[in-house]
Order: sequence, then structure tokens, then C-alpha cells
Amino acid sequence: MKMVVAIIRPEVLNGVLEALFKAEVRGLSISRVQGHGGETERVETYRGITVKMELSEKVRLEIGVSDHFVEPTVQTIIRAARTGEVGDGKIFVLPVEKVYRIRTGEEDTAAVTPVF
Amino acid sequence: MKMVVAIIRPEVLNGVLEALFKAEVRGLSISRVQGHGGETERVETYRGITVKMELSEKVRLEIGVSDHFVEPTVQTIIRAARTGEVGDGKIFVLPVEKVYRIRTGEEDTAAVTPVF
Amino acid sequence: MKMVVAIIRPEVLNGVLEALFKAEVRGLSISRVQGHGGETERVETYRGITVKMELSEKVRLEIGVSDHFVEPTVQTIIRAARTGEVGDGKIFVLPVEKVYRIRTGEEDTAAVTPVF
Amino acid sequence: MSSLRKFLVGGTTLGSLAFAAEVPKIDSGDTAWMLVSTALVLLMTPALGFFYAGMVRSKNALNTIMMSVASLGFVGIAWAVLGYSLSFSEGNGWIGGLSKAFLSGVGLEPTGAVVPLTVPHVLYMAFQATFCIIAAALVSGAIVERMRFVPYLVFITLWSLLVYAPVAHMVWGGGFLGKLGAFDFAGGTVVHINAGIAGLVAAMVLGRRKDFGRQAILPHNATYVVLGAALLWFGWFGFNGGSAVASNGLAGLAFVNTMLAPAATLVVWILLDILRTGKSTAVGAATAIVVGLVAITPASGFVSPMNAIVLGIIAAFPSYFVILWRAKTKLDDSLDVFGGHAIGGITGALLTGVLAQKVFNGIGDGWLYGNASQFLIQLLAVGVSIAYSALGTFVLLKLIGALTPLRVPVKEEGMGLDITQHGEEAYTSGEGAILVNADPIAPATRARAVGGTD
Amino acid sequence: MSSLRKFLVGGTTLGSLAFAAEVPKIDSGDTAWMLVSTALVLLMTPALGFFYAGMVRSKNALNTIMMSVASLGFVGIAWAVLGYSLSFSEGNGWIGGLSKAFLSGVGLEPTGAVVPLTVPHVLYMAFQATFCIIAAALVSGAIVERMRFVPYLVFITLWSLLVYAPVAHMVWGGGFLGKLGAFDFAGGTVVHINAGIAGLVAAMVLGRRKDFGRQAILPHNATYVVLGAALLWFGWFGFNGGSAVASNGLAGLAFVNTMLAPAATLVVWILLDILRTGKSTAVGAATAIVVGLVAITPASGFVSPMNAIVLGIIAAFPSYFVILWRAKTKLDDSLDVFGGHAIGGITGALLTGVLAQKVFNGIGDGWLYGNASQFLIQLLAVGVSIAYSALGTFVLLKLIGALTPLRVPVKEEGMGLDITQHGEEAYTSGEGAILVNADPIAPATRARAVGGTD
Amino acid sequence: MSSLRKFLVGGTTLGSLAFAAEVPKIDSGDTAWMLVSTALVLLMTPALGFFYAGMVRSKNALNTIMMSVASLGFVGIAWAVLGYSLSFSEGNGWIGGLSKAFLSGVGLEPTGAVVPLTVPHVLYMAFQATFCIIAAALVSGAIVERMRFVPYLVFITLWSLLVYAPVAHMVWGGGFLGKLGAFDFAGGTVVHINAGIAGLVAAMVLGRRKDFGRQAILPHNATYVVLGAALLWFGWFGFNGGSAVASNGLAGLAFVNTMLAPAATLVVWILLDILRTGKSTAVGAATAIVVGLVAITPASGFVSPMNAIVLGIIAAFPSYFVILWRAKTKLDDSLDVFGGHAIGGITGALLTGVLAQKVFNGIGDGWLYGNASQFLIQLLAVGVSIAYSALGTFVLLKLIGALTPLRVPVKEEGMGLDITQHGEEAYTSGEGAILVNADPIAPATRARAVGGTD
Ligand SMILES: Nc1ncnc2c1ncn2[C@@H]1O[C@H](COP(=O)(O)OP(=O)(O)O)[C@@H](O)[C@H]1O
Ligand SMILES: Nc1ncnc2c1ncn2[C@@H]1O[C@H](COP(=O)(O)OP(=O)(O)O)[C@@H](O)[C@H]1O
Ligand SMILES: Nc1ncnc2c1ncn2[C@@H]1O[C@H](COP(=O)(O)OP(=O)(O)O)[C@@H](O)[C@H]1O
Repeated sequence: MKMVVAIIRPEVLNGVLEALFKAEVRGLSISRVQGHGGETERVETYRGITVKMELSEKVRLEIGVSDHFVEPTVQTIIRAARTGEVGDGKIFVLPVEKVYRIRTGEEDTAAVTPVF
Repeated sequence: MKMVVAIIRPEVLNGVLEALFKAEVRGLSISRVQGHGGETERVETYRGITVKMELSEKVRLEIGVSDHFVEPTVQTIIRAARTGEVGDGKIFVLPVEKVYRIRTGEEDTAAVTPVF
Repeated sequence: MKMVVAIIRPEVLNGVLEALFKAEVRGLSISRVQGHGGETERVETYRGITVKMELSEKVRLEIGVSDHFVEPTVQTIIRAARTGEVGDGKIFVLPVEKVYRIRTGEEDTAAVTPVF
Repeated sequence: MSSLRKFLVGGTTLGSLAFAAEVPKIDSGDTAWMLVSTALVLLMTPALGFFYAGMVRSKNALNTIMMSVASLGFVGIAWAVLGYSLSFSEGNGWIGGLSKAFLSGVGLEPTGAVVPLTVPHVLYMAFQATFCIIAAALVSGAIVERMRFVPYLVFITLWSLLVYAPVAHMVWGGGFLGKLGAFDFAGGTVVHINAGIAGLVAAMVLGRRKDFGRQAILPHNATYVVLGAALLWFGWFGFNGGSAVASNGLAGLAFVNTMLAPAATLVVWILLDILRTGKSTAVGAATAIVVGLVAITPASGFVSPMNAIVLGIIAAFPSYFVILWRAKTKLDDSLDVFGGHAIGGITGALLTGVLAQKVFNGIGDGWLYGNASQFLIQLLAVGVSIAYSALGTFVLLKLIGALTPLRVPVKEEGMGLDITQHGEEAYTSGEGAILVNADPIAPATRARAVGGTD
Repeated sequence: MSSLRKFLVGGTTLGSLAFAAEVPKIDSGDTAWMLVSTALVLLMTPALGFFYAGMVRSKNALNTIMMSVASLGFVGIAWAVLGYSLSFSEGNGWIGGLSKAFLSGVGLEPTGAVVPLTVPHVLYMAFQATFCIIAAALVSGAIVERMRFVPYLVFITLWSLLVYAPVAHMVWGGGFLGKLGAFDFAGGTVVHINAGIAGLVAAMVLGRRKDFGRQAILPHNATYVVLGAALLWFGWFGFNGGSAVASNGLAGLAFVNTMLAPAATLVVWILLDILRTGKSTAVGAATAIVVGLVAITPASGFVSPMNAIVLGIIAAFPSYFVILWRAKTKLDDSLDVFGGHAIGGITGALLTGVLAQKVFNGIGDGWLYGNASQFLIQLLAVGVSIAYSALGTFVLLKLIGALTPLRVPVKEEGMGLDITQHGEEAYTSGEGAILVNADPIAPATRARAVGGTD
Repeated sequence: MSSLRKFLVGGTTLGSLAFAAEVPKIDSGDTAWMLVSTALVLLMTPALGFFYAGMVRSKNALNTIMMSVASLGFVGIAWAVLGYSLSFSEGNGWIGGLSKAFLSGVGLEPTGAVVPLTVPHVLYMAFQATFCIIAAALVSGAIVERMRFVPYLVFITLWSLLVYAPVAHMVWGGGFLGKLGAFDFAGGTVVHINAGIAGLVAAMVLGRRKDFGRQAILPHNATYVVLGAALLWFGWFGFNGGSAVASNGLAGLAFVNTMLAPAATLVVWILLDILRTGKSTAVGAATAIVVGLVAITPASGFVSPMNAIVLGIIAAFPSYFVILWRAKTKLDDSLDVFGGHAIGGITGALLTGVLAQKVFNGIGDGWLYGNASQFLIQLLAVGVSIAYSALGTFVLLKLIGALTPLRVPVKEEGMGLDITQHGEEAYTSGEGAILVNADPIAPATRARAVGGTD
């Protein structure tokens, strides 16, 4: 089991989700994060106070997948999330030792296989 | 050291927290996430635009625990978070190489043992 | 490659960011979390309902770094985030198996080396 | 005229009496003030929506606002069609007749329903409509976060006709409480005690929210609570000041009292908060303003400005401690409609009987100024309206509940009523929302999934 | 006077006619009501800003509000300098002259531009200004989330002079539509059809948002939509009630109709929602209120209160279904300015020709009361204003677009207009914001970075 | 009467003079306008709360709103009990006496404190109260995010009596500045310069926020800033228009100027923003509206509408650049009370002395119209009020600070004042909130914990 953590642009999220669903990836969690990378900084002004915004809005996907599913998942994300401009984000693959499905107590691969 | 990452329903959060505290788990961080799994989709309507909400509100717990604490922690969560309906969420256990307590610089198990 | 996950106080965030940038750490993602640890609880009152707030606002940093960068990154955070009072937070170092840069498809160390 | 005068002493038509004997002509100044007052009172209902919505969890924010907004539609139309007639046309001591149904005979001539006025009749009707609308909306605070929307709509519409209209008739429309000489300048009894008791009964009939007492249910946006209270105060100047139905000294008196009494309640409430916990809450301050406004409502045209301050000070105590106490009970009157409106209204109605001063109101004195009987009349009016409101509300809810469930299923309560009753969310970033007319993701492939992720 | 009377039947100056023959003296009551009305209508423009801003994504919330706020400045000043004269000074059938430019001759004497009044001339000018300001702001709803701010400023300023002023002159300022006897009590044609059609044209000229039809674009804050609608309703009492330019029976009539018609539309809308999907949305309720208000606007001083309810009921249907249908098309009239204001305005203008009743308005009957020709006149006025507004708006936008791009670059559309056009965010926690005058992080070190993280 | 007239030229009582010689009878139109005006000005204080709260960080939002709300209570009651008397009863050139303390002699008869009026005396008192309330609340903008709430309550209450009341007396209540002929129609000197200078002094006495200059402190909700500004503008029509204390031509003039001047300031501010950075901010636009309103306040009943536009244009510059400059200094006048209110007020007060026109105000000309001495009088009034306000505020704060710390501890400043001063949060989801009366987690087990997690 692996955990795929992807940081992507908010504007590509819906496309990425659709691509993932098409690629049979059905379970995932997302959260809003703010990222700093090579992006050009935004300058904002509030009553004479000028600030550089060092952080840009990003979305973080967290997807627990079986080992053989890592590659398709990663490639799907890369394809759907790429705009080619600085700031597209990163994907990290982390090892996972155990997975449980809370509803049933099932473990590992069974825990991430859809049951209907 | 392990990192227990649990995705649970927001409505069970308070119960899970209480159960964890009772089980001596005192350090954790939570964040709001949105999850997609086998849940039935919600349909919303805005001035003639109908949308399926593919994501539901979830809460993500992140708990760094010593190895022998993994099992009790996981079982406590499963017990307190289970409703039996689709959407109860998942628990992932990830390996951790090192832990530091920022306040003292302590490392590893010491870093997650309460000091009063 | 490692993933450094740090939970810090919101009020030290800007200082930590500056310190990290000075230490050549240029890529990271942050998110707001709520943490529970040894902090004293806050009591709030709403129309006769008294509640203990078990969670305090924290910021979670997630930084993917090459192996030899782990130590400087961790030390920088510890230095900049420490106030000495309970609640300063924790740092976790997790193993990472693979990193991709979405924009270019580059992998691993190349994926986290700045290109200009 | 003098017999009319007698049985109308406690009504909103009071202010017009000075003119009653004169030419029944439209006065542009009086009309200007009544136009404004009516607009102000109408604004109070959405203001109440914000006051209430700020106090619920964000998953129920829209439902809570909609409970107020819907009253503007359903109760507003019911009032024009039937309610005004039931309240203000000739009938018996308890309820009016149907002679003014569908606004028949309600035109532009300068008159009210009972006495001549210097403003168009249709405007007087509209002014009264706004009272009925907000009274119905007030009740919703007791049963937020759990009631199905359709039965709610049925409930407030019928409540406005079967509970509000009779009480309004009894006190203001020529009914027996008005004839007895009960003082209710702007609706302490008719609006606040009535709605407050209805809220209490509704909370008991509906039952507790599933999380009540088991989980902390906190105001999702305390700034909305303050915004609502501020706009309520603003609108209340029309509520009380407009109840003079003229732009004269009496209107000025009612207006000023509406400024001073809640100011006094606010000061006391902040000090009580600080003495008790060291911290004064904003939700508390907003509550204090509303309690002060409720309490001065029946008294506003009857007492002196300094006595309005006294009344505002006194009124803080019962509501403050009832709200504190209620939180410890099993009664889920969710937003304290009882503690705020019933208790505040009762305090105000009784103190009106104590502090009224003929030199200010031109009608009669209260206990403190030698006329103890006024206090007894007030007590009677309070008792009658409590009894009628409790009974009417109870029967009505039980009847509706016999036809259709009043509450949402527990699971929907967990999801929040915004999604389940209104199909939308108060705040959303649109993430994960897929357009239904966009390419659907083929559902067939779903069954095939193996070993992937779910 | 009688010839004046004839060609002014359909104007905001209607209410003043009763006084026209009398002493031209300031009446304190009339003036009080016009002072209030003007303030109320002015408030409508920021209210519109919230109504609109709630419906866009949070990254465009400030830009959307600023589109309304800017109109208060740019259109307000343009009106004083030129617009009032072009609308209300003597000219030809289509447009006024320059005799009142720079407010020359607009003083404190009790008169309007066309007939004597009982309020200061300068106040009448200000009252009319608020109409022009909100008309321009209304257009913005069709083109939110994509238009550059500077061309927008140029557009609304010129639109107020070249499109709004002529239509106002035609109908109210002594132009040919008013002379023909078109009924437009408070601006169904001048304001709502005009702005609604301008919005439609602007949406077509600007083109669709990049995400339109591809992604769900949801209201980021539905409570703001309700707040905006509530304040719009509140302000609309000045809009319609103030159009009597006096505090009299007519003002009362217009006021009450402004309360009842949207209440009726709201009821119907909620029921339609429930019948269609089982759920009644809050955004829908807010929309219903605005549609009902738009529809009653031209009729408010012409029809009876019960007919206002009928009008409100009928008006719900066309707008409801046009908005439903629009969502399925490729037309990105983002916030349904066409469906709400043009359709609502047309419905109202035509129904005015049907439901008008001389016994209420003192001027003339509609079709239902035997005067079918009024309906034809209304049809003509609607047609002329649609044609003029469409043409004028189109030419104006094309001209501006020839000089400078109207739209932000696609990438900036993705980032949101708040950051790119205004350099700020609506909601921010300040995280990651580095003061520019604080120690800069030496940029030289940047190049040196190797093997770390980026 | 004529001697009265002389020393009252610059007062809010100006408008009533026309009637002074006539029958002292309540006029329903004048009263209607004053009722409305008083309600409008009262609304300004919570509006200010939102204007201010939007600009602070969310952890201090409630505290900032409460600083305004509390003024409605504490200053409101202090005014009725003592402040009105100190301001408006007979005394010496600097301060009034105690003859009207506890509202003695303030009844329903048509009079003001100094000259006869056509509105109830008690209403005039209430109108003046709203000015004092907002003046005190304005000061809070300079010291948000760091002052303890209890000393703040003491401060504003005493400030209203010891600083506001004397200045009001000097200018409006029969004091020496009024007698000298200073023009201050609606409080440029009494309210805005006074509060602006008090804010400056308070910011200096309190000291900088711990994060000031070290961290970017951004407005947590810019839409609230706009909402506040919109409601302030709305209320300001009562502030300035109501200062005629009648519903007449003068009220119309003041009203229209209150519309045009901020519109002009808004246009200039947006253009300055665009010229300087290419982007016009919403916070800037909201600020512009307030600055324009402040500047026209003293002039509103003295200058022509076109001159109001000129004044609005000019007034943009000093405040714009002072605010820019202030941000670069070490002075933490957090929300620019000095740059907005003191500078705006001074600009307005001086320009009143330049642009006043007897043909509009009936009293006297300014420098531009040949009366240079008026400018000198204005200069003197400005100087006196600056000096008095600075001294009074300084002494008062030092005294309170000697008894109890004015600031929260640094750690509490970090946590935010909402939690530490009010025990609640502005926005909360309730996560992790444990009911205190629910089963407590046994604290005894705590010590036992070993090797688990913390
Ligand atoms: N080392 C890292 N650890 C965690 N997140 C990162 C890291 N580097 C970049 N990110 C995330 O990816 C986003 C885009 O990265 P950036 O380096 O700007 O883009 P690119 O990959 O196109 O060069 C950042 O805003 C941040 O959220
Ligand atoms: N593979 C996964 N990776 C990450 N999060 C997941 C994954 N699968 C499910 N989740 C999270 O768990 C939630 C519930 O999962 P779901 O599959 O619907 O429930 P169940 O486990 O009861 O079958 C989802 O909303 C999502 O947040
Ligand atoms: N075991 C843990 N797993 C995850 N997060 C933790 C853990 N322990 C503490 N934290 C986070 O660190 C924050 C501070 O921890 P705490 O134990 O109070 O401070 P200290 O490290 O100074 O003793 C907590 O609020 C929580 O967010």
C-alpha cells in the first residue's frame, strides 16, 4: 500500500477528479493548502501596506492505493494537472504499513477495494 | 514511531476525541478535508444549475504514536467512528523515521511522551 | 527523499517561513490544523453554555526534502518555532519513495531542485 | 369618540387619538413617518434571520434564514387575504370578522381599522402586517436545526391566522383585553409574549435536537448575531415609534425610550457577564439589546425616558438568569425565544403597569403613580395571552404533526438542513461539484473496479 | 397644466400633480419622505453589490462589489455634471438639453425639472441620481468574473449618459413615450428593462467565462445573496414609494404594493421550487423577491393592492422558467440580469397596462378595466426601450473594446479578479504575507540553491 | 432672537432658525425627518463596528465590534444622565451646567436646548446622543487588537463626558467657538477632529501592537469593510441632513451634499489608486467614502452642491497621502482614525471657511466669496478642538492607566482578544468543543500516561 500525496492547482481540481474517477480511483481525500514554490509572488496593497504573498492557494490530494495502482494514479494526476507553468505542484509517494476501513474493520487491500 | 492518519465523519469527531483521550492518546492534530468514496452523491441546485457534490466533509486526524500504541489507537478510532454506513472513512498507518518536540528539542518517543 | 511534517503555532509561521527561505528551503505547503496537546484549555461561554476548547489553532508545514537537507530543515524549524511554552508543536520525518514535479514529470531529487 | 377612546387605550392607534376629532385628512408628516416605520419593521424580519442564523451551525444557516424570509411571503399574503380582517375588523371580544378579507374596503382614505387616522388605511394595514410577519418568524428560533420546511410553512401561515390574529384582536382590534384597558403600546403582549410562548411550546412538541446536551453547538458566525441585533434595533424604532401612528410628541417619546431602554439593558448585561466570568460576550451583548427592546415595547409610549432606563436595567435580570438556567435544563428552546421574548415581554408588560405616567402618555398612570389596578389589568392580559398562545400553538402543531412528520430524519439532521431541505450550502467553494449536464462519468465502469482504491 | 398632465402620466412626477396647481411651497412631510426615499434608493446599490457578490466565487467577491460601489462614484458625479440635464431638461422627444448641466438652476426651490413640486429641486435631482446609479450597477451582474475594471468604469459612466439618460428622458423627462401616455411609475422600463437588456448585450459582447459550462460555479456565500435581497427590498420602498414625490395616498399605495407583490412572488417561487425538486433554495427565494420587486415597479402607483398580489403571482412564472432555461444555454448572463430584470420588467410593464385602475391612480385604466389601448402603449414603450438599450449598449461596448481589451487575460480570470484588478483578497488570514518594507530575503542567494527543496 | 442667531450660526440648530420666530409647535414633517435621522445615526455605530472589524484579524473581530456596540450602551446612558446637560445646558464658554442632568426638563415640548424647535425636545436630545456615541466609538479604531475591554469601557464613558461634551458645548451648546461664529454644520470639529485626535493620542499612549511592522496584518474580511462603509453612508444622511433639525430646503441641501461629496472623493481615490499601482482596492474605496463623508460634514449645510463636489475632490488628497505615509511610520494608529477623521475633518472644516456661500446657507460667505475672516475663525476652532481633545484624551488615558493596565498581556494579544476578553470566537465550527457539563474526562488518569502520545 502506498499513499499518494499530490499538491495541485485549485483550478485543475475538477479535471483531476474526473480523470481519477475515469481511471478507477474512487477513494481520496482533498484539502486546501497554501504552497510556496517557484511561483512569482503576488503583491497586494492594504491602505499603504504593501505585502508580498509568498503563498499561493493549492489543493492537496491524499490517495491510499494498492501498490500496482501507484503508477496509473500518478500518471493520471500528472496528465490532468499539468499546465506547463511554474506552480503546477508535486506528487509524493509514501509507504503505508497498514490500512483499515472503519466501517467494516477490513484491512489493507480489502480496505481500499470498493464494495457495493 | 508511526503516524496514524484517520479520515472520519465530522459528526463523530467529538466522540472520537473523547475516546482517544480516555485511551491516553493526548497529542494529535486534526484538519477538515473533503472526501470522495462510495458515499451517495448529494445533488444541489443553484438557479437552474444542478450539480452533484462528489465530495463530502470529513475530518482528518493525524496522530504520531510510539509503535506499541498503534494498535490501541487504531482500535479506539474504529470503535468510536463506526456508524456502519458507507462513508465511515479509512485509517492509514505510515512509518515515521524521526520525531522532534519543538519546545525542548527532544526526539522520538520522548517527544511524544507527555511532560507536566 | 523525506517528508518533513511540522506542526507549529500560527503566530510563528511568518518567522519560520523566513528562516526556511534563508536556509534555502524553497518548496513547501502549509495548512491550518487544530491540535490537541498539553496546552491549557480555553473556556468559552455562549449564552450559558460553557465549553472547553480542546483544540488550538496550529499550522502544519509539509516539506519534501532531499535526505541531506532533512537535518538543516528540522533545525531551522526548531529554532524559529520555539517559544519554550507548552504547545510549540512537533516535527515528524517520514520516508518518501518517490517525488514527481507535475510541470515537467521530473522525478525525485530533480523534482525538488529549483529551476529558474 | 370618548367611548372608543376608552377601549383603545392600550393600542397602536393611541397616537392618532389626538387627531381623531379633527379633520380626517392625510397628514404628509404622519404619513412619511408611517411609510418609514413600515419599511423599518419589514427589515426586522430578515434581520432576525441573521440574528438567528449566526447562532446555528453553518450547515443550518440557510434553513434558519429561510424560516424568517418565508414568513415575509406566506404570512404577508395570509395577512392581506385574511389576517388583517380577523385582527382588525369588527367581530366579538376574541376575534374579528371577515368584513375586511381580501382587503375589501381597505383603500387610500385616511383611517385605521378602528379609529380615523391621518395616514392611508392601506398603509396602516401594511404596518400591522409587518408585526404579524415578524411574530411568526420569531417562533422559529425555538425549533431551528430540526424542523421540516414544508410543515413549517403550513405552521406559520396558520399560526398567523389562528393564534396571532385573535391575540391582536383582543388587545388592539376592539377585543376584550383592549376594552379592559390593557396597555400594550407596540406589542409586548401581542407579539413578544405570544411568540415567546409559542416558541416554548413548539420546542417541547418538536423535541430536542439530536446533539443537544451531548455536543457543544456553537454560533457559527457571531458577527451575524451582532449584525442582526443592530438591524433589529434600527427597525425597532419603526416598531415602537411607528406605533404612535403619527409623527408627534408621542412618537418621539416611544422612539427615545426605544433608544434608552436597550442601552441600559446592554450596560447591565455586560456588567453581569464581567462580574460572573470576567468576560463579556458579543452574543450576550446582542441578546441584551434584543431583550431591552422587547421589554420596552409595551411601555414605550407610556413611560418617561428616565423610567425607560430603569425598565431597561430591571429587564436585564430575569432574561439573563432564565437564559443561563435554560441552558442547564433539558429544554431545547434552541435560541432562547422563551428567555428573550416571553420573559422580556412579560417583564415589560408588567413594568408598564408599574411605571406608566399619565403626564407622558395622556391616558393613565401605573402602580408607582398611584394606580395599582393597571398592574392587575396587565397581569390579566399577560395571563390570557400566555394561555391562548400556548393552547393554540400546541393544538396547531399536533394537528400538523398528525398529517406529516414535523422533524427531519436523524440522518438528515446530521447532514444539516441546508442540504436536505434547500439543496444548497451557505458557504461553498464549489470544489468537487460536478455539473450534471457535463459528461457524466459512466456508471457502468463502476462495478468493474477491483483492487484499486475506493 | 393640463397639457403637462397629459404627457406626464407615466412619470415619477405623478404624485406631485395634485399639488401642481397649488402653492409651490416646500412641504415638510413630503420633503421628509423624499429625503428618506433618496437615502433608501442609494443604499440599494451596495445592497446589489452584496446580492451579486454572494453569487460569485470568493476570488471575485470584491471585484463584484466594486462594480456596484464604483457606480456610486462615477455615475453619481456624471449625473450631477451632465446626466440630469440630458434626462430632465428641455430637449427633443429623445434626449434633453444642456441647460441644467453642472446643476445650473438646480437649487433649493420647491420644484422638479418638469412640474412644480413640494420638495427642494436639488433633492429631486438626487432622488433621480440614485436611479441612474443603480441601473448602471445592475448591468454588471451579466459580466462579472471577467471584465477589466478600467474599461468597466468607462463603460458605466458613458452608459449612464448615452443609454440611461435618453430612455429616462423619453419616458419621464418630457420625451415622446411619456407624451404618448406610457405608464412607468418607478422605472420598470427606464431602469429594469433598460439594464436587463444592456446586461444581455454585454454578456454576449464579453463572451462566456472560461469555466462556464465546464465547471460548477457556485455562490460562495448564499447568506450575502439574502442580505442583499433584504436590503434591496428595504430600499425599494424608497424606489417605488418615493416615486410619488410626495407623502400621500399615492405613496402609500405604491409602498404597500411594493410589500405585497414580492411577497406573492416569493410564495409562488418557493412552491415552484418545492414542486419541481422538493427543495426550496435560499438563492431562489432571494431571486424571487427581486423579481417581484422589479415587476411591481412600473405598476406600483397604478394598481390596487390585491392586483399587486396578482401581478406578483404571475410575474414569478416567466422569470422562473427563463432563468431555468438560460442555465441550459450557452449564454453566460452570469447572474441572470436578463431573466430577472428584463423579463421581470417586461412582465411588469405589460401587466401595468392590464391591471391599472383609475380609481386607484386617478389617471387611467388598463385593459382589464376597459382600456385596451393602454396595453398597446405599454408594448410600444417596452419595444422602444429594448431596441434603444440593445443598440446603444452594443455600440458603446464595441467602441470601448476597440480601444482597450474588455476582458482580463484567461490566466488572470483563473486567479480571480480580486487579486488581479484590485490587488487584495476578500477574506484572508494574512498567512504567508510578507511586509515589503521588512528585511527582504536576499535574492542573490537564490541562484546558489542546489539539491535542496523548491 | 437675533443675538442667539449670531452665536449659533455654526450649529446643528441652524435649520430651525427659520421657524424660531414662528409658533413653537411640533411639525409632523420635521419630526418625521428627525425620527428617521436619529435612527440613521444610531445605525452608524454598529456600521462602524463592521467597518472596523473587517480590517482586523479574525481573532479580534468580535472585540472590535464590541468596542462600537458597547458605546451604544455606556455612552448612551452617560449622555442621558449627564452628557446632554454638560453639552447643551447653560454653563460657561467651555462647558455646560447640570440643569438638564437626568433629563430634567427634557420633555415632549417642541424645543431644543438652545433655541425653539418644531420637534420634541426629547428627540433632539436623542439625536445629539447618537453623535456622542459614534464619536466615542470612532476612537477605538486607533487602538484595536490590544486594549483591555474594561478600561476601554471606562475610557469611552469618561471621554464622552470630559472631552466630547465640552467640545460640543464650545461649538454648539452656547460656548465660545459658536459665539465666535465657527461653522460646523454637523460635527466636523465636534465629532471627527475630536475623535481623530483622540485616536492619535490613544494610539501613542497605548503603543504599537506586538506584530506591527513585523508582520503583515491584513483585513480578515474586506466585504465587511464595504458593508460598514455602505451603512455609514446611509446613516450619514441622517447625520448631516438631520443636522438641519427640520425637513426643509436646508436639509435637502445638506443631504445632497452628503451624496455628492463622497461620490467625488470615491472617484478621485479610485483614480489615485489606479495611477499609483494600477489597481484600485475595495478597502481604499470604502475608506474614500468615509473620508468624503467626514470632509463634507462641517460644510454640508453651508456650500452649494457643485462646491460639495469640489470639496470631495480636494479632500481625497490629504487623507490619501497621510494614510500612505502613516503606514511607513512607527505610529500604529491601527485603522487610520487620524488620517481618515482628523485629517478629513480638518480639510472639511477649513474648506467650509473657503467655500461657504450665503445664498445657500443664509448665514455667511467663505473666503472664496469674499469673507476671509471666516477661514480664520475656522482655523481657530480647529486649533482649539485639536488642543483640547489631545490634552483631555492624554490625561484621561494616563489616569486610567495608572489604575489598571490598558493593554492585554503580550501572550493574550497573540491569542486574540476575542478569546481572552470575550470568551468566544467570531467564527467557529464547534470542533473540539467539549460541553463542560458533559462527562468530564477523569483528570486523575492524566498522570499515569507513559510512552503514549501527547
Ligand atoms: N518541497 C516541497 N514540499 C512540499 N510542497 C512543495 C514542495 N515544492 C513545491 N511544493 C508545492 O508545489 C507547489 C508548486 O511548486 P513549484 O515549485 O512552484 O512548481 P513547479 O513544480 O512547477 O516548479 C508549491 O506552491 C507548493 O505547494
Ligand atoms: N483510498 C483512499 N484514500 C484516501 N482517502 C480515502 C480513500 N478511500 C476513502 N477515503 C476517505 O474516506 C471517506 C469514506 O470512504 P468510503 O469509501 O466512502 O467509505 P467506506 O470506507 O465506508 O466504504 C471518503 O470520503 C474519503 O475521504
Ligand atoms: N502525537 C502527536 N501527533 C500529532 N500532532 C501532535 C502530537 N502531539 C502534539 N501534536 C501537535 O502539537 C501541538 C502542540 O503539542 P503539545 O504537546 O501541546 O506541545 P509541546 O510539544 O510543547 O509539549 C498540538 O496542539 C498538536 O497540534
